[in-house]
Amino acid sequence: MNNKNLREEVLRISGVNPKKCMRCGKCSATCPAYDEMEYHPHQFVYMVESGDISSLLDSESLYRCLSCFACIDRCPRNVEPAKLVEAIRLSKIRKQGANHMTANDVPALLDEDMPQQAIVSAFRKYSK
Amino acid sequence: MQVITREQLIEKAVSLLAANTVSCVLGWSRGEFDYDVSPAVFRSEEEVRRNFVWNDFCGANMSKYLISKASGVDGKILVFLKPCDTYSFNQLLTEHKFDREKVYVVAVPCDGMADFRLIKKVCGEGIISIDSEDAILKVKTLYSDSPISVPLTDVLAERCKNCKSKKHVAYDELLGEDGNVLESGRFDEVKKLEAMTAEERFEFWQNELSRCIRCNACRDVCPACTCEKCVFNNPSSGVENKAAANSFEEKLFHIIRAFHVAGRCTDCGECSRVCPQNIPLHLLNRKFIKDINEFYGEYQAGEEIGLRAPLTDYTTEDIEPCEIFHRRDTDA
Amino acid sequence: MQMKEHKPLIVAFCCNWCSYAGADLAGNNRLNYPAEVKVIRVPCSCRVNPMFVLRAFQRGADGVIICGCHPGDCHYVSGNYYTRRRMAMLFSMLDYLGIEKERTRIEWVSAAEGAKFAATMNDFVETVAKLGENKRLEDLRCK
Amino acid sequence: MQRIGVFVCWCGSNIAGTVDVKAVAEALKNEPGVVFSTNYQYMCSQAGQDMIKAAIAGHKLGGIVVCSCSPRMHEATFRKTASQAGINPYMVEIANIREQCSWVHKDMATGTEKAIILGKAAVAKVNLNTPLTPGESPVTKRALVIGGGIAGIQTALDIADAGFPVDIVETKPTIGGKMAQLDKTFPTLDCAACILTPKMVEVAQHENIRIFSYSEVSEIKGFVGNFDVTIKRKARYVKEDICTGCGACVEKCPMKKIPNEFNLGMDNRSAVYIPFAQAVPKVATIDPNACNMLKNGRCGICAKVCTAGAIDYTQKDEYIEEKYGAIVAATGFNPISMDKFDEFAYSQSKDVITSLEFERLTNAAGPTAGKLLRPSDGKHPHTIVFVQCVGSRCSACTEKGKEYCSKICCMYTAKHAMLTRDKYPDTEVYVFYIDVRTPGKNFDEFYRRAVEEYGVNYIKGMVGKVTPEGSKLKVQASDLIANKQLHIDADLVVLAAAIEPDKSARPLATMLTASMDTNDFFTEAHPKLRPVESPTAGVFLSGTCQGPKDIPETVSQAGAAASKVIGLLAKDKLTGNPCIAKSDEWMCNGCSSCGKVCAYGAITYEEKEFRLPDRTTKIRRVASVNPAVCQGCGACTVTCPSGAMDLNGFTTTQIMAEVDAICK
Repeated sequence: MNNKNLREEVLRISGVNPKKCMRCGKCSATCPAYDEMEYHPHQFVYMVESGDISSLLDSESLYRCLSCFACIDRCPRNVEPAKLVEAIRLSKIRKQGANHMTANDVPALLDEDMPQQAIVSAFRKYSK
Repeated sequence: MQVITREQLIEKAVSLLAANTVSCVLGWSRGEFDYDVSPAVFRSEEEVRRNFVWNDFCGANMSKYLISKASGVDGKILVFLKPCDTYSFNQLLTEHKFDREKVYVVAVPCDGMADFRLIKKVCGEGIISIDSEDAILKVKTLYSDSPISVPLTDVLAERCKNCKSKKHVAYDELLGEDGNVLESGRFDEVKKLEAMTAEERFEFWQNELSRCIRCNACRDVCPACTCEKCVFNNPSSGVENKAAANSFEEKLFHIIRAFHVAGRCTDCGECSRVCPQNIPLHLLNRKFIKDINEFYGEYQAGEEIGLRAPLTDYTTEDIEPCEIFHRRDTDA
Repeated sequence: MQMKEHKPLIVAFCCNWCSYAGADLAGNNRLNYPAEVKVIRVPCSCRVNPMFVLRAFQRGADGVIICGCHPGDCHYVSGNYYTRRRMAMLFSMLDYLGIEKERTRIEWVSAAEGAKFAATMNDFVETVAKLGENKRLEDLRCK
Repeated sequence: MQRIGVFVCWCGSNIAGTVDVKAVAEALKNEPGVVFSTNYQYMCSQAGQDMIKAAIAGHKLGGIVVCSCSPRMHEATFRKTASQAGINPYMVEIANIREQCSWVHKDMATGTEKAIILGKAAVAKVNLNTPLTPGESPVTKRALVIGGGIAGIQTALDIADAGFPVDIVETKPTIGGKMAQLDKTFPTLDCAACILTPKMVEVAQHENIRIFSYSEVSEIKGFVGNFDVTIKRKARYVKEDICTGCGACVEKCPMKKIPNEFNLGMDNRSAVYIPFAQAVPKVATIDPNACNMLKNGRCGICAKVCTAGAIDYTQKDEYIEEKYGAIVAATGFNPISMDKFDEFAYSQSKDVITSLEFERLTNAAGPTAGKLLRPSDGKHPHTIVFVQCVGSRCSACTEKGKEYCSKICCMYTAKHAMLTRDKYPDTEVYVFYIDVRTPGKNFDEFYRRAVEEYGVNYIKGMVGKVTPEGSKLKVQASDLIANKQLHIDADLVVLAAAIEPDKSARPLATMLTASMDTNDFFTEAHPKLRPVESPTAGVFLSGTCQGPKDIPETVSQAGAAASKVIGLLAKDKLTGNPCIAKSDEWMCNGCSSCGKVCAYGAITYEEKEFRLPDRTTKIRRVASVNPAVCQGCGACTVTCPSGAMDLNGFTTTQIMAEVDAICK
């Protein structure tokens, strides 16, 4: 799948229009996991817009997002960066084909520091 | 069989007359046969008891009669309205057609009205009486010894099969229980036509509209047609035409009529009910209603008093006329 | 089939402030378009009654086009917004009745768009010419 | 049937080159009504016009068709010619055979054929023309300005200086508006009071201006040149003409704990108050919600201390009616509510303030006498964070923010940052911005000075979260250029709140039948060419009620609105365009659809009594068109199902006649 198709896929899954972004950076300003990330929320939006999905797919940043949705709540333009993150996670899973985790694999990977929300979201994702 | 009985309505009318709440009653009056019910004004208890009817043939929408009847009365006029009639009632008030203060509305629940033409199809000619009990019609004809039983659901009028709402949107007093707005399949026929090719549609309408005899019944019964003088009757309008002289003018009349009521039509279906030629005129109005819903958002004329009709409104982002076909072509 | 050289008759309703001026500009710039196009001047596209459109078809027009200011630029603030709704309704209805949808068109032409006016007319005449004579909506008495 | 003359112009070879003008004149001779037809080289020349005049006289013509260039060129010329020859100017029709025929077609046969058809259409139309006379209406030579801020003040002064009486209606006890609350003004840094208060005094002393302060417009009827306005003068319980503004009552009033609106609630005032020292009119007002005397009948101290005897507890709201020829809306703006912006902790911390509150904090007449002190503890703040675009450019949630750019925030924030660094060089100042927008004379230079000379830290990015922690405000923000998330311990956070039109604008627009956009800004008659007029004739727009503006822009728009008002009031009579809608009352059924599509509010409805042929009478609701207001677009004519509404000069039958002639 080339970049353009990847981009389309991410846009379709997320339902987000990154063109609405006016580059204010409030998403990154509000992000509690900012320092953990290689690519920050505003960069996510910009990279999806410019089609640089493969860097995002390969980045650990993808799993640093806590899905707290602060960025969605605060964005003045309704761009919804967290939905892009989620969409790229899904694309990554789709690329992995049948190799992805099952719900049974999740408990083994849990550690104490993991936020509740991430655990719930992991179960939700892998139990489908 | 309707849930509310004729007797209940008569008692209601009589008591309101007796209490001087109203000075006359607008309702359905007995005709020669059970099925030819017509609208009438009753002025006394005696008249009401003798001629008032409420059966499966009270399809007539009483709202429009208020325009002429509400202004002349001393005190108030009582009117019985079925759910679909109340939408027309509100729409007429939106257009300032009569004084709300002059009218006392009693809302009557309705299980749908029978289409006499369908009964005739089932039972043949020579119908002398029709009684109904528990949603079964007992039809006596000249040619059969025993009454023929027909379930009401088999002979419901098209508009009642596709009833859009059992909810009354206006009343002073409600008899029985109020229903809800329904999900109806009323646009199915329109969709079927839209799916045809242009040639097929042209054939269809040519066939239907060429039967028009320009009796103007559709116009005269329509609660949205309330002009002092119709453009088609007005010599100075430039389009006066009292009888269609050719196939174009049949269309002209019906397109313009549908356009004039677009956004104001409540889809009461009276036009098709009264058409002596059985032309499905409601399909024109429903096309406009469907288009309005699709292009400008769901809109039900008469839902509330004072709504701004879609054709007297706009948004800066409205769909372009060229887009509508594009959208349809890509949807198909 | 009598496809050879049917000259379609086109009625164009143009609003005084934008499209009629656009048509004038096409003239000033000597931009050719077919003589089959006849312009009727109206103050605003919202003056165009659906009855006028039907009347044109009735009397033998093969295509009707309505031109107005671009949405948002109406000289009368909101006239063309109403036109847009009315004509969307009318065109959709004509299509529903089986009249070829290509015979009706609405186009926003500003006073500066002489070239667009000419191009639109060229294109419209060509489209309508392909459809041939308007048989479905024509008053035979008047021919 | 009219007696019609046809005049075909050659326009040198412009027309005659592609159109056989003689053939056109000849062909049109046979059209119904045509009694005379000719052609000439230049119809618009004096000789051509004389020829038309001679023909009108000689052939007793009732109407003429000129086949020539576009009516946009010479319709006015030929109408004048017709008028000089004694026929109604509206009995002239032009067939455009140059721009829309000879110039766009190459072939003589085609051109001639089309020219004949265009001529026929014009003849068909003239046959149905009727003489039209423009309506006239008188003009009341007095203007009403609604709103007494800088916009209203400037408009009123300009109109009054031109010699016309003006009334200003202001809801607050004093005129002055938002500008009176400001400290300094960008980019020159003049003190706002120093330039505004002389204007306020000028207003008060102007013989042509009356100020109705503490008043509201409660009803507007009528139309351009003839508005009837009812003004509600709220009871201020002080006789305005007697009060000297000495302030004795204010000083002695025991109710001292009322939040002071003028200082945005950052300090208190008394129940009887004068908003600020330079208030105009400088009279006291009693706040009925706070005054013990008015609430419980106990106290009465102010009446005792008032030596002038101006206090009157029995005063009632008073309604006055006045006639006006023109109305100017100058209702101004307010900063939006910050209540919904939880992330900035505005409602949690006193030290998170809006920019307007900052203005009061730095104003010498403000609650801190101009010293920049934190509202919470009165200490000097050392780190100040300014956040721009709070609620501006926000399309996500209409309840929270506004989609538009508020326009003034970039500049006043630069001003605040600069002044802070100027007065208190020990403070660290951060400005978080999305874009810095500085189009305007000396604006960008001003902003650059703030950065380069005053060392303000401009950071491209946004503040995401403010958390009060102890005496500090933890500010979490992004620096997009460094690609870092910043954490700043601030002492004061200043929010550049978006501005929105004053709440009084919407009901006013309804009264004026003036249109508004979705943001409740007044709509202009034309966004480019008529920016200070409302589509409703006789209603003009001044200042921020039309859109976000800074002071110089407001003042220039105020002047422009005034010049439009002066232009209107200078006329004794208004002559209308006769090509307007007319309603046939006998056919109108009062459905009121036409009124809904009229952008000008020209259509009104009345109950009218009709005598019927059977000698009975009937009362019906019918539409009537105000000729002074109607602009003649024709939107109503198509909305009217019965065809009762028609448009003079472009009647339904005329247009259909043209269609018929073309399609024949």
